Amino acid sequence: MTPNEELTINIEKRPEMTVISPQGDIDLSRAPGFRTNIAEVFSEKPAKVAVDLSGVPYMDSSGVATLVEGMQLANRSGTVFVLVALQERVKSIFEIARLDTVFKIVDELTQAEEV
Amino acid sequence: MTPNEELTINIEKRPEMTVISPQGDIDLSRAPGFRTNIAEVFSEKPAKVAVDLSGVPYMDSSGVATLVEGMQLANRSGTVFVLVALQERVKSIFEIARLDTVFKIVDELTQAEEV
Amino acid sequence: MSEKAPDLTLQLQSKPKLLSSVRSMILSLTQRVGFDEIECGHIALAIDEALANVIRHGYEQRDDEPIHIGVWILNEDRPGIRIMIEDEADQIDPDSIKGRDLEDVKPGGLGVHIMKEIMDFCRFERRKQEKGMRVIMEKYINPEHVSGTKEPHSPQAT
Amino acid sequence: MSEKAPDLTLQLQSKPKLLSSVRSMILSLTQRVGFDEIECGHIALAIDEALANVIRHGYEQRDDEPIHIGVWILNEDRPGIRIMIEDEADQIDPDSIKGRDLEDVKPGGLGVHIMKEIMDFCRFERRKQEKGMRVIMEKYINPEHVSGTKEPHSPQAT
Ligand SMILES: Nc1ncnc2c1ncn2[C@@H]1O[C@H](COP(=O)(O)OP(=O)(O)O)[C@@H](O)[C@H]1O
Ligand SMILES: Nc1ncnc2c1ncn2[C@@H]1O[C@H](COP(=O)(O)OP(=O)(O)O)[C@@H](O)[C@H]1O
Repeated sequence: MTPNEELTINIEKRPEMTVISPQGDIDLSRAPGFRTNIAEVFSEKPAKVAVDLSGVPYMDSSGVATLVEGMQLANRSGTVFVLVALQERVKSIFEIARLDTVFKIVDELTQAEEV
Repeated sequence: MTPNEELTINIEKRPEMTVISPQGDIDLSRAPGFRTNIAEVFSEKPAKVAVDLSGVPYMDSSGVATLVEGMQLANRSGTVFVLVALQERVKSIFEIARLDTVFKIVDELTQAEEV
Repeated sequence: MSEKAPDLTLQLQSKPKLLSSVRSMILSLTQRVGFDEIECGHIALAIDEALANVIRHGYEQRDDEPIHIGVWILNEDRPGIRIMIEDEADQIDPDSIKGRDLEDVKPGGLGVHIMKEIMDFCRFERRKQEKGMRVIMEKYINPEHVSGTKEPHSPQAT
Repeated sequence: MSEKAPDLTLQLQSKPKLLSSVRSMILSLTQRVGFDEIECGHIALAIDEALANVIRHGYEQRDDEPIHIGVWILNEDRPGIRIMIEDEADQIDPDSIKGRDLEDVKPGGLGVHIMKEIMDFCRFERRKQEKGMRVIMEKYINPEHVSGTKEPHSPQAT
């Protein structure tokens, strides 16, 4: 397909946690790919998963739904699940959906280590 | 009218030159206002006029036409006319129009003092 | 009931990859209309949610169905923007389209809530044809002017 | 001669302040289609020039006339984008619409030159109706595939 059709997602397996870093808007066209990636990461039952959203300027409810699913997978497998570095616009949809207090959200990746 | 309808243009009269600093896209809807401002500046017959384009992310041929008019006014009144700090996209339209060598173009305002 | 033609209309096929272009257009338009940065982002989000719902629910993910968007810049007594989104999907009871209780944390079920929270007016209805649903949304630049009833700015389109 | 419907169509009134929204939409769409940043900006510029000419020349600055835009994402043998812009202005000889000699530095007279320089294909024609002109432009992702004749990717719309 064309270069921008799919979301670019970097997955880095560190000793202390797995860091998922999507790059680009997460909307209806890209949430399915993001979902597959999250599911793959959880299939390895990591102790901690951080989603670094610093490279995501926009997210709609399909992206949020994917992260809620991730949180549910995390609860089931006892994985710590942290969202990192939300841009203002993305933070705003979590607030509208009243999910800003449901997720563990930190400003920087280093803080995710302490959660 | 609404806040973004018109181009924001700062005009600063320094001892050595008048600096015109438009902020925002210059297209068909905003070129007329820009034209009025340029004409006003030239009506005072300054020795040097610099147009600081660092705050202009986009310009179409109506903006370019306004600057060509400015250059003609400058030639008539013996004013030095310099364009400063063109963003890549704006530089590109000057190249397509083969005007990049016709205008005096410098990267920074301090360089405009030496022209 | 008839009214002024939209300032801008857009027809697109029900392809998820086209949504980013609509968002960009709405962002730019709302900026020009005079909404602040945050409101522009919110309005684009509300439109995106409405379009995503048409694709997912109305058209059950079929990607070659038509979506019609009309945009009015509201100038008179209540400056702002009106957006109408119409589909040609099967008609359902408009009252069945509603946001869920947010207390219950689960994936999905946020779109309609987001639309109603962001916009000053949001109404779903059946189109006057045999097929198709419609949602009309309005957002005003000075929402303090809005009366409690959240009635639309002018008569709806037909 | 008929062909595939556009992926996206847009109608707008001939108001200069709507041009920034069209540029934003085209920028976003061309990014998704796979053009690089510079090409996306160039394509948006070419469309903006075409629309500005319709408003200035076709409609002589009247700001309540219709402009129709059709966009096709070209996928097959020649990936890229096709954009068709139609107006309902008086018809003129398409050959009279041409860029001027750039050697002669003067204000104006750049729009058509910019359109032809940026796009791989650019043709003005009379619409098949009584009124209205049309311009069809195409830009391909790998312009090295383009033959020297600059023929359009597929038969024109009618
Ligand atoms: N355009 C639409 N056409 C038909 N049904 C819709 C439409 N939009 C929303 N709905 C219905 O309203 C419900 C709530 O929508 P929403 O809040 O967006 O959550 P979700 O789409 O995740 O279920 C949907 O589950 C669906 O039944
Ligand atoms: N959409 C149009 N309708 C009618 N005439 C046009 C149109 N576009 C361009 N033209 C004609 O082509 C000429 C060249 O256009 P252009 O290169 O954009 O320069 P300018 O608009 O500054 O004259 C115009 O002067 C006009 O006569």
